[in-house]
Amino acid sequence: MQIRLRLFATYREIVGSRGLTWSARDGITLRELVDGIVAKYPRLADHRGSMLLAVNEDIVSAERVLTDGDEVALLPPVSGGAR
Amino acid sequence: MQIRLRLFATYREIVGSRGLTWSARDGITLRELVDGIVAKYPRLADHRGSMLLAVNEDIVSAERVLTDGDEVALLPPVSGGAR
Amino acid sequence: MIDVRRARIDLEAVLDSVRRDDAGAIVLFVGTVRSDEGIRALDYEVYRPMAIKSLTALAEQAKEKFGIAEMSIVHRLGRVPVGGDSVAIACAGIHRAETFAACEWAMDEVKRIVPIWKTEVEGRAKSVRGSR
Amino acid sequence: MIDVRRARIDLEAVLDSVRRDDAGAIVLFVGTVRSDEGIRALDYEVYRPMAIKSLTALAEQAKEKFGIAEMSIVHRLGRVPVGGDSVAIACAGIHRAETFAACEWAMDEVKRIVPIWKTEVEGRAKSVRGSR
Repeated sequence: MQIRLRLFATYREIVGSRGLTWSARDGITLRELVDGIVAKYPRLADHRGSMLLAVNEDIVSAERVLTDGDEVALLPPVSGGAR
Repeated sequence: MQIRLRLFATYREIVGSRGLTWSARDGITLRELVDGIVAKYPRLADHRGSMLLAVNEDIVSAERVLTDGDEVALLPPVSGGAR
Repeated sequence: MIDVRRARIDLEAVLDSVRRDDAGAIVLFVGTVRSDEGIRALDYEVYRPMAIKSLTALAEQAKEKFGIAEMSIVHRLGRVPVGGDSVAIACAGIHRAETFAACEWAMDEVKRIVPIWKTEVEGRAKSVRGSR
Repeated sequence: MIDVRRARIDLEAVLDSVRRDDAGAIVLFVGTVRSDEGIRALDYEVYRPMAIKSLTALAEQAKEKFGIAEMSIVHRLGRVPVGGDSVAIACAGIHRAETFAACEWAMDEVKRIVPIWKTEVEGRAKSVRGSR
Protein backbone atom coordinates (compact mmCIF):
# COMPACT_ATOMS: atom_id res chain seq x y z
CA MET A 1 0.00 0.00 0.00
CA GLN A 2 0.98 3.64 -0.44
CA ILE A 3 1.54 6.03 2.46
CA ARG A 4 1.92 9.77 1.88
CA LEU A 5 4.70 11.12 4.03
CA ARG A 6 5.04 14.75 5.15
CA LEU A 7 8.20 16.21 6.63
CA PHE A 8 8.86 19.54 8.32
CA ALA A 9 11.73 21.75 9.43
CA THR A 10 14.80 19.68 10.48
CA TYR A 11 13.28 16.43 9.19
CA ARG A 12 12.57 18.03 5.82
CA GLU A 13 16.18 19.13 5.64
CA ILE A 14 17.49 15.66 6.54
CA VAL A 15 15.26 13.86 4.04
CA GLY A 16 15.62 16.60 1.45
CA SER A 17 11.91 16.72 0.67
CA ARG A 18 8.66 18.12 2.04
CA GLY A 19 6.72 15.06 1.11
CA LEU A 20 7.05 11.72 -0.60
CA THR A 21 5.17 8.52 -1.19
CA TRP A 22 6.31 5.44 0.73
CA SER A 23 5.43 1.89 -0.21
CA ALA A 24 4.68 -0.36 2.74
CA ARG A 25 3.20 -3.81 3.31
CA ASP A 26 -0.44 -4.04 4.38
CA GLY A 27 -1.10 -3.93 8.13
CA ILE A 28 2.10 -2.09 9.00
CA THR A 29 2.04 -0.04 12.20
CA LEU A 30 3.18 3.55 12.41
CA ARG A 31 6.18 2.45 14.51
CA GLU A 32 7.27 -0.02 11.81
CA LEU A 33 6.88 2.63 9.14
CA VAL A 34 9.07 5.06 11.09
CA ASP A 35 11.64 2.26 11.65
CA GLY A 36 11.87 1.92 7.88
CA ILE A 37 12.18 5.66 7.32
CA VAL A 38 14.89 6.01 9.97
CA ALA A 39 16.76 3.05 8.42
CA LYS A 40 16.83 4.89 5.12
CA TYR A 41 17.66 8.32 6.65
CA PRO A 42 19.87 7.46 9.64
CA ARG A 43 20.29 11.12 10.63
CA LEU A 44 16.65 11.00 11.76
CA ALA A 45 17.59 8.52 14.50
CA ASP A 46 18.80 11.24 16.90
CA HIS A 47 15.38 12.92 16.67
CA ARG A 48 13.24 9.88 17.37
CA GLY A 49 12.80 10.68 21.05
CA SER A 50 11.20 14.06 20.40
CA MET A 51 9.34 13.16 17.20
CA LEU A 52 5.55 13.54 17.19
CA LEU A 53 3.56 11.43 14.78
CA ALA A 54 0.32 12.41 13.07
CA VAL A 55 -1.90 10.36 10.82
CA ASN A 56 -4.40 12.28 8.69
CA GLU A 57 -3.75 15.44 10.74
CA ASP A 58 -4.25 13.90 14.17
CA ILE A 59 -1.55 13.05 16.68
CA VAL A 60 -1.73 9.27 17.21
CA SER A 61 0.22 6.58 19.02
CA ALA A 62 2.97 4.63 17.28
CA GLU A 63 0.88 1.45 17.54
CA ARG A 64 -1.65 2.77 15.01
CA VAL A 65 -2.16 0.36 12.11
CA LEU A 66 -1.92 2.23 8.81
CA THR A 67 -4.25 2.03 5.85
CA ASP A 68 -3.60 2.61 2.17
CA GLY A 69 -3.59 6.34 1.37
CA ASP A 70 -2.95 7.53 4.93
CA GLU A 71 -1.06 10.78 5.31
CA VAL A 72 1.67 10.38 7.89
CA ALA A 73 3.45 13.48 9.22
CA LEU A 74 6.70 13.43 11.19
CA LEU A 75 6.63 16.52 13.40
CA PRO A 76 9.65 18.03 15.13
CA PRO A 77 9.04 19.75 18.48
CA VAL A 78 7.05 22.90 17.68
CA SER A 79 8.28 26.44 18.13
CA GLY A 80 5.53 28.80 16.96
CA GLY A 81 5.27 32.44 17.95
CA ALA A 82 8.07 34.95 18.11
CA ARG A 83 11.56 34.05 19.20
CA MET B 1 -6.31 85.20 49.72
CA GLN B 2 -7.94 83.48 46.76
CA ILE B 3 -8.09 79.73 46.30
CA ARG B 4 -9.22 78.21 42.98
CA LEU B 5 -11.52 75.29 43.61
CA ARG B 6 -12.12 72.40 41.18
CA LEU B 7 -14.97 69.94 41.50
CA PHE B 8 -15.68 66.69 39.70
CA ALA B 9 -18.48 64.18 39.15
CA THR B 10 -20.79 63.94 42.21
CA TYR B 11 -19.18 66.94 43.90
CA ARG B 12 -19.62 69.05 40.78
CA GLU B 13 -23.29 68.09 40.75
CA ILE B 14 -23.76 68.96 44.43
CA VAL B 15 -21.99 72.33 44.16
CA GLY B 16 -23.46 73.04 40.73
CA SER B 17 -20.15 74.14 39.26
CA ARG B 18 -16.90 72.72 37.87
CA GLY B 19 -14.82 75.40 39.48
CA LEU B 20 -15.06 78.55 41.56
CA THR B 21 -12.88 80.99 43.44
CA TRP B 22 -12.97 80.80 47.23
CA SER B 23 -11.82 83.60 49.53
CA ALA B 24 -9.98 82.42 52.63
CA ARG B 25 -7.88 83.92 55.38
CA ASP B 26 -4.09 83.65 55.07
CA GLY B 27 -2.50 80.55 56.60
CA ILE B 28 -5.63 78.40 56.34
CA THR B 29 -5.09 74.62 56.14
CA LEU B 30 -6.68 72.41 53.52
CA ARG B 31 -8.81 70.81 56.25
CA GLU B 32 -10.17 74.21 57.34
CA LEU B 33 -10.91 75.12 53.73
CA VAL B 34 -12.88 71.89 53.22
CA ASP B 35 -14.73 72.51 56.52
CA GLY B 36 -15.87 75.83 55.06
CA ILE B 37 -16.91 74.30 51.74
CA VAL B 38 -18.87 71.51 53.45
CA ALA B 39 -20.56 74.08 55.69
CA LYS B 40 -21.77 75.88 52.58
CA TYR B 41 -22.72 72.68 50.68
CA PRO B 42 -23.90 70.29 53.42
CA ARG B 43 -24.65 67.49 50.94
CA LEU B 44 -20.86 67.11 50.60
CA ALA B 45 -20.65 65.98 54.24
CA ASP B 46 -21.59 62.37 53.42
CA HIS B 47 -18.68 62.17 50.98
CA ARG B 48 -15.96 63.48 53.26
CA GLY B 49 -14.71 60.05 54.25
CA SER B 50 -13.91 59.05 50.66
CA MET B 51 -12.83 62.48 49.40
CA LEU B 52 -9.28 62.82 48.06
CA LEU B 53 -7.69 66.25 48.15
CA ALA B 54 -5.21 67.65 45.64
CA VAL B 55 -3.35 70.94 45.70
CA ASN B 56 -1.81 72.06 42.41
CA GLU B 57 -2.39 68.59 40.92
CA ASP B 58 -0.79 66.58 43.68
CA ILE B 59 -2.57 64.55 46.33
CA VAL B 60 -1.67 66.10 49.68
CA SER B 61 -2.62 65.70 53.32
CA ALA B 62 -5.38 67.78 54.89
CA GLU B 63 -2.81 69.52 57.10
CA ARG B 64 -1.27 71.31 54.12
CA VAL B 65 -1.17 75.09 54.61
CA LEU B 66 -2.55 76.85 51.55
CA THR B 67 -1.06 79.80 49.68
CA ASP B 68 -2.74 82.50 47.61
CA GLY B 69 -3.54 81.22 44.12
CA ASP B 70 -3.42 77.51 45.00
CA GLU B 71 -5.66 75.22 42.97
CA VAL B 72 -7.53 72.86 45.26
CA ALA B 73 -9.35 69.87 43.75
CA LEU B 74 -11.92 67.76 45.59
CA LEU B 75 -11.77 64.31 44.04
CA PRO B 76 -14.44 61.63 44.40
CA PRO B 77 -13.25 58.00 44.38
CA VAL B 78 -12.06 57.33 40.83
CA SER B 79 -13.65 54.93 38.38
CA GLY B 80 -11.71 55.07 35.11
CA GLY B 81 -11.75 52.40 32.45
CA ALA B 82 -14.74 50.54 31.16
CA ARG B 83 -17.66 49.57 33.35
CA MET C 1 2.23 57.89 24.33
CA ILE C 2 0.17 59.17 27.24
CA ASP C 3 -3.08 60.89 26.37
CA VAL C 4 -6.56 61.74 27.58
CA ARG C 5 -8.65 62.75 24.64
CA ARG C 6 -12.10 63.32 23.24
CA ALA C 7 -11.40 61.68 19.88
CA ARG C 8 -11.71 57.98 19.13
CA ILE C 9 -8.63 55.94 20.13
CA ASP C 10 -6.53 54.81 17.16
CA LEU C 11 -5.50 51.36 18.42
CA GLU C 12 -3.01 50.72 15.63
CA ALA C 13 -1.23 53.98 16.57
CA VAL C 14 -1.19 53.00 20.26
CA LEU C 15 0.33 49.62 19.34
CA ASP C 16 2.90 51.23 17.05
CA SER C 17 3.93 53.65 19.79
CA VAL C 18 5.39 50.82 21.89
CA ARG C 19 7.07 48.83 19.11
CA ARG C 20 10.81 48.26 19.49
CA ASP C 21 12.99 45.84 17.57
CA ASP C 22 14.38 44.38 20.79
CA ALA C 23 10.95 43.74 22.38
CA GLY C 24 9.24 40.68 20.93
CA ALA C 25 6.04 40.74 22.99
CA ILE C 26 3.31 43.37 22.76
CA VAL C 27 0.18 43.23 24.90
CA LEU C 28 -2.73 45.59 24.32
CA PHE C 29 -5.67 45.97 26.67
CA VAL C 30 -8.79 47.72 25.40
CA GLY C 31 -11.64 48.59 27.74
CA THR C 32 -14.92 49.10 25.91
CA VAL C 33 -18.30 50.36 27.08
CA ARG C 34 -20.28 47.23 27.76
CA SER C 35 -23.98 47.09 26.94
CA ASP C 36 -26.26 46.76 29.90
CA GLU C 37 -29.97 47.20 30.59
CA GLY C 38 -30.88 50.76 29.66
CA ILE C 39 -27.31 52.03 29.22
CA ARG C 40 -26.62 53.96 26.03
CA ALA C 41 -23.18 55.41 26.76
CA LEU C 42 -20.75 56.42 29.47
CA ASP C 43 -19.67 60.00 30.11
CA TYR C 44 -16.04 60.30 31.22
CA GLU C 45 -14.99 63.32 33.22
CA VAL C 46 -11.35 63.91 33.95
CA TYR C 47 -9.06 66.20 35.92
CA ARG C 48 -6.81 66.36 32.89
CA PRO C 49 -3.46 67.75 34.06
CA MET C 50 -3.48 65.48 37.10
CA ALA C 51 -4.58 62.48 35.03
CA ILE C 52 -1.76 63.03 32.53
CA LYS C 53 0.69 63.34 35.40
CA SER C 54 -0.52 60.18 37.09
CA LEU C 55 -0.69 58.15 33.85
CA THR C 56 2.88 59.23 33.03
CA ALA C 57 4.10 58.21 36.48
CA LEU C 58 2.21 54.94 36.23
CA ALA C 59 3.85 54.01 32.90
CA GLU C 60 7.29 54.77 34.34
CA GLN C 61 6.54 52.71 37.41
CA ALA C 62 5.37 49.78 35.27
CA LYS C 63 8.62 49.85 33.30
CA GLU C 64 10.68 49.69 36.47
CA LYS C 65 8.51 47.22 38.33
CA PHE C 66 8.17 44.71 35.48
CA GLY C 67 11.32 45.44 33.50
CA ILE C 68 9.35 46.15 30.34
CA ALA C 69 10.50 48.36 27.49
CA GLU C 70 7.58 50.67 26.67
CA MET C 71 4.07 51.49 27.82
CA SER C 72 1.40 53.73 26.31
CA ILE C 73 -1.92 54.65 27.90
CA VAL C 74 -4.75 56.51 26.18
CA HIS C 75 -8.08 57.25 27.88
CA ARG C 76 -11.20 58.78 26.35
CA LEU C 77 -13.01 61.67 27.89
CA GLY C 78 -16.55 62.80 27.17
CA ARG C 79 -19.28 60.54 25.85
CA VAL C 80 -18.41 57.01 24.66
CA PRO C 81 -21.30 54.94 23.26
CA VAL C 82 -21.85 51.24 23.98
CA GLY C 83 -19.22 49.27 22.05
CA GLY C 84 -16.81 52.22 21.98
CA ASP C 85 -13.28 52.03 23.38
CA SER C 86 -12.77 54.01 26.58
CA VAL C 87 -9.19 53.08 27.41
CA ALA C 88 -6.21 51.41 25.70
CA ILE C 89 -2.99 50.29 27.35
CA ALA C 90 -0.16 48.90 25.22
CA CYS C 91 2.95 47.37 26.62
CA ALA C 92 6.08 45.96 24.95
CA GLY C 93 8.63 43.69 26.56
CA ILE C 94 11.22 41.08 25.84
CA HIS C 95 9.31 38.22 27.44
CA ARG C 96 5.60 37.74 27.43
CA ALA C 97 4.92 36.85 31.08
CA GLU C 98 6.02 40.24 32.44
CA THR C 99 4.46 42.06 29.50
CA PHE C 100 1.06 40.57 30.32
CA ALA C 101 1.59 41.23 34.03
CA ALA C 102 2.57 44.87 33.46
CA CYS C 103 -0.45 45.56 31.26
CA GLU C 104 -2.89 44.02 33.74
CA TRP C 105 -1.29 45.85 36.67
CA ALA C 106 -1.45 49.17 34.80
CA MET C 107 -5.16 48.76 34.11
CA ASP C 108 -5.83 48.04 37.78
CA GLU C 109 -3.89 51.19 38.70
CA VAL C 110 -5.77 53.31 36.16
CA LYS C 111 -9.02 52.31 37.85
CA ARG C 112 -7.54 52.84 41.30
CA ILE C 113 -5.68 56.13 41.12
CA VAL C 114 -6.20 58.12 37.92
CA PRO C 115 -8.70 61.00 38.38
CA ILE C 116 -11.26 59.91 35.81
CA TRP C 117 -14.93 59.47 36.66
CA LYS C 118 -17.73 57.98 34.66
CA THR C 119 -21.44 58.54 34.62
CA GLU C 120 -23.92 56.23 32.97
CA VAL C 121 -26.02 57.74 30.23
CA GLU C 122 -29.39 56.05 30.19
CA GLY C 123 -31.45 55.65 27.09
CA ARG C 124 -35.23 55.45 27.13
CA ALA C 125 -36.42 52.14 25.84
CA LYS C 126 -37.85 53.25 22.49
CA SER C 127 -40.23 50.92 20.72
CA VAL C 128 -37.84 50.96 17.76
CA ARG C 129 -35.47 48.79 19.77
CA GLY C 130 -37.86 45.89 19.59
CA SER C 131 -37.72 45.76 15.82
CA ARG C 132 -34.09 44.70 15.73
CA MET D 1 -11.02 34.30 13.16
CA ILE D 2 -8.48 31.51 12.91
CA ASP D 3 -5.87 31.84 10.20
CA VAL D 4 -2.36 30.90 9.15
CA ARG D 5 -1.28 33.18 6.36
CA ARG D 6 1.55 34.57 4.34
CA ALA D 7 0.24 38.15 4.32
CA ARG D 8 0.88 40.75 7.00
CA ILE D 9 -1.48 40.49 10.00
CA ASP D 10 -4.11 43.26 10.12
CA LEU D 11 -4.23 43.83 13.89
CA GLU D 12 -7.25 46.14 13.75
CA ALA D 13 -9.18 43.39 11.92
CA VAL D 14 -8.10 40.79 14.48
CA LEU D 15 -9.30 43.07 17.29
CA ASP D 16 -12.58 43.79 15.54
CA SER D 17 -13.19 40.07 15.04
CA VAL D 18 -13.62 39.54 18.80
CA ARG D 19 -15.66 42.66 19.62
CA ARG D 20 -19.02 42.08 21.28
CA ASP D 21 -21.25 44.62 22.99
CA ASP D 22 -21.51 42.45 26.09
CA ALA D 23 -17.74 41.95 26.46
CA GLY D 24 -16.03 45.01 27.92
CA ALA D 25 -12.46 43.72 28.00
CA ILE D 26 -10.30 42.96 24.96
CA VAL D 27 -6.74 41.70 25.25
CA LEU D 28 -4.47 41.41 22.22
CA PHE D 29 -1.11 39.69 22.24
CA VAL D 30 1.26 40.33 19.35
CA GLY D 31 4.47 38.34 18.98
CA THR D 32 7.03 40.10 16.83
CA VAL D 33 10.38 38.99 15.46
CA ARG D 34 12.94 40.34 17.89
CA SER D 35 16.25 41.69 16.63
CA ASP D 36 19.26 39.70 17.69
CA GLU D 37 22.89 39.46 16.68
CA GLY D 38 23.00 38.57 12.99
CA ILE D 39 19.28 37.72 12.66
CA ARG D 40 17.49 39.30 9.74
CA ALA D 41 14.21 37.41 9.74
CA LEU D 42 12.46 34.23 10.81
CA ASP D 43 11.06 31.69 8.38
CA TYR D 44 7.86 30.04 9.59
CA GLU D 45 6.96 26.62 8.28
CA VAL D 46 3.58 25.13 9.07
CA TYR D 47 1.58 21.94 8.67
CA ARG D 48 -1.37 24.07 7.69
CA PRO D 49 -4.47 21.83 7.95
CA MET D 50 -3.31 20.47 11.29
CA ALA D 51 -2.37 23.95 12.54
CA ILE D 52 -5.81 25.32 11.63
CA LYS D 53 -7.44 22.36 13.36
CA SER D 54 -5.38 22.77 16.52
CA LEU D 55 -5.79 26.59 16.64
CA THR D 56 -9.55 26.18 16.27
CA ALA D 57 -9.64 23.61 19.08
CA LEU D 58 -7.43 25.81 21.23
CA ALA D 59 -9.73 28.85 20.87
CA GLU D 60 -12.73 26.71 21.79
CA GLN D 61 -10.90 25.30 24.80
CA ALA D 62 -9.94 28.79 25.94
CA LYS D 63 -13.56 29.94 25.80
CA GLU D 64 -14.66 27.02 27.95
CA LYS D 65 -11.74 27.05 30.36
CA PHE D 66 -11.79 30.81 31.06
CA GLY D 67 -15.43 31.65 30.33
CA ILE D 68 -14.47 34.23 27.74
CA ALA D 69 -16.65 35.32 24.84
CA GLU D 70 -14.44 35.26 21.75
CA MET D 71 -10.92 34.38 20.68
CA SER D 72 -9.09 34.91 17.38
CA ILE D 73 -5.64 33.60 16.48
CA VAL D 74 -3.68 34.51 13.37
CA HIS D 75 -0.16 33.21 12.68
CA ARG D 76 2.17 34.18 9.86
CA LEU D 77 3.88 31.65 7.65
CA GLY D 78 6.90 32.23 5.44
CA ARG D 79 9.48 34.93 6.02
CA VAL D 80 8.87 37.61 8.66
CA PRO D 81 11.55 40.31 8.99
CA VAL D 82 12.82 41.68 12.32
CA GLY D 83 10.10 43.93 13.76
CA GLY D 84 7.34 42.11 11.87
CA ASP D 85 4.38 40.49 13.61
CA SER D 86 4.44 36.70 13.58
CA VAL D 87 1.38 35.94 15.69
CA ALA D 88 -1.66 37.78 17.05
CA ILE D 89 -4.14 36.48 19.62
CA ALA D 90 -7.18 38.56 20.53
CA CYS D 91 -9.53 37.71 23.30
CA ALA D 92 -12.76 39.36 24.52
CA GLY D 93 -14.43 38.80 27.86
CA ILE D 94 -16.69 40.37 30.40
CA HIS D 95 -14.00 40.79 33.06
CA ARG D 96 -10.39 41.59 32.47
CA ALA D 97 -8.68 39.07 34.77
CA GLU D 98 -9.86 36.03 32.84
CA THR D 99 -9.44 37.77 29.51
CA PHE D 100 -5.75 38.37 30.26
CA ALA D 101 -5.38 34.81 31.59
CA ALA D 102 -7.01 33.27 28.50
CA CYS D 103 -4.82 35.23 26.11
CA GLU D 104 -1.61 34.30 27.93
CA TRP D 105 -2.63 30.64 28.19
CA ALA D 106 -3.48 30.52 24.47
CA MET D 107 -0.06 31.89 23.51
CA ASP D 108 1.66 29.27 25.68
CA GLU D 109 -0.42 26.58 23.97
CA VAL D 110 0.39 27.91 20.49
CA LYS D 111 4.07 27.50 21.27
CA ARG D 112 3.51 24.10 22.84
CA ILE D 113 1.20 22.27 20.46
CA VAL D 114 0.58 24.01 17.15
CA PRO D 115 2.65 22.50 14.29
CA ILE D 116 4.57 25.63 13.33
CA TRP D 117 8.36 25.72 13.16
CA LYS D 118 10.71 28.62 12.75
CA THR D 119 14.16 28.91 11.26
CA GLU D 120 16.45 31.87 11.78
CA VAL D 121 17.49 33.73 8.65
CA GLU D 122 20.93 35.15 9.19
CA GLY D 123 22.08 38.31 7.48
CA ARG D 124 25.67 39.06 6.69
CA ALA D 125 26.78 42.18 8.51
CA LYS D 126 26.99 44.55 5.59
CA SER D 127 29.02 47.72 6.00
CA VAL D 128 25.85 49.66 5.10
CA ARG D 129 24.45 48.80 8.54
CA GLY D 130 27.02 51.03 10.20
CA SER D 131 25.71 54.09 8.43
CA ARG D 132 22.35 54.01 10.20
